[in-house]
Amino acid sequence: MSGSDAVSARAHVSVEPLSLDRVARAVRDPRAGALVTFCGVTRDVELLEYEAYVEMAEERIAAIVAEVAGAHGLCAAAAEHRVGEVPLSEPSVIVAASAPHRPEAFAGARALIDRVKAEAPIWKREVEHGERRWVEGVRP
Amino acid sequence: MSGSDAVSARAHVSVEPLSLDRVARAVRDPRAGALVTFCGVTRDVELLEYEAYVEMAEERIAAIVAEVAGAHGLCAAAAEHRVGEVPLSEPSVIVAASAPHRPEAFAGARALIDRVKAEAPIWKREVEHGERRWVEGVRP
Amino acid sequence: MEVTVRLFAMLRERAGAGEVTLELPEGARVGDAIRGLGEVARGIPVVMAVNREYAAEERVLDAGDELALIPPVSGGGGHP
Amino acid sequence: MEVTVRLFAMLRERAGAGEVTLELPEGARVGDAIRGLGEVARGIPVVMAVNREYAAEERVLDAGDELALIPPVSGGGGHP
Repeated sequence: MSGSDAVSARAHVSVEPLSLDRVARAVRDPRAGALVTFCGVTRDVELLEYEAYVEMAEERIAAIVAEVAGAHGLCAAAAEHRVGEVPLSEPSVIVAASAPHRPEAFAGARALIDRVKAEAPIWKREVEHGERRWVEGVRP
Repeated sequence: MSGSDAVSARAHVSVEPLSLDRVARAVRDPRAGALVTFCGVTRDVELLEYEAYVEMAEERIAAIVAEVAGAHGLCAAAAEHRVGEVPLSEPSVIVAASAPHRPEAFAGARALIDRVKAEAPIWKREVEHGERRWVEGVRP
Repeated sequence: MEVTVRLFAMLRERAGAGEVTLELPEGARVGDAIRGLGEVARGIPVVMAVNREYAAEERVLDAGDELALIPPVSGGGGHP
Repeated sequence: MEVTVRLFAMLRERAGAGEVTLELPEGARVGDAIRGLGEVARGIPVVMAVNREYAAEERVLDAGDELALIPPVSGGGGHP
């Protein structure tokens, strides 16, 4: 049905609140029968405070999105990360993968979030009762 | 943080268009750091037309949601299925699973959609150029 | 006893009705009802639901049961 | 040559600044820059980014490079 084999890939890092519907719309594709999203959400603490090397994070996430889309045969992929304060139960990261069928969409979304967490130059600290503590990370 | 160990479970079958944000809100939980959704979307044809044994489908999906939530240690789970006409690129089914961490959320969402597809008494036909054709299914 | 069986999808189309009525002996089982619907279900691997749950062929039927004949299911979006 | 290295998170806090300037000989490599920042990075397994890409310690630096010292990353939401 589609006139093109192009893969739509979108990556974004900003202080704006994230919208699941918006990220899902970014991976709409007439060839896609399956769409998987992952949200990473602040849990158990009042808020998480994110800092990023924004220019590099956007470039790295864009590269991850393009590589994962190609490797998993996705129709489209997208990832957005919020920075600044993210209160309890709000998402700090959303990824989305659309594909013809379930297995690729699930595997693609999992690869997207695993690689964004492992590679994007982003850091968080937990804030509770006014105390700030950097969360232990992984060497990229 | 949560005052209860209860698992929120929601199942719904209706002709209303589905909303990803609404299903995601249904699985919000202060213990959840990970939220995975799956949308099954009409692809490659003008529209799919769904018929359901609605009363049984809602009961079966509710049972699946509760069983999967327990088996995978989810904080909350939900599933909604649309019936009637579902045009190209619109979702006919959405499931959502929230959990403390990524692996359970991914495994839970995958189990939800696999079981809903295999067990819910719902049928679809493809409609293209005015022709209707029942889609081959699986014996529940 | 008389039981009513709901039909869906291609079974409903084939029967030209959303339900059919069957006359069965007391103590009849799910398998008896399915055989009684032989023409409607011909060539389709059906399962019977009793009171909104999938039931084994050995299950004994009751006059008040809610019965439905379930052809292969295909919910869930996308292509097969 | 003089290079400027951007700092983030606990490194930024420890240095009390978002960037530091280093004097390095011509032909210096990423590893030389990391060693030159020894106090700031002490005890933290850092990686250097050169022009917004993670770089090996052997990479030769250029005066115009955009440099950043990257401590372990923890993006992605939830708890560790």
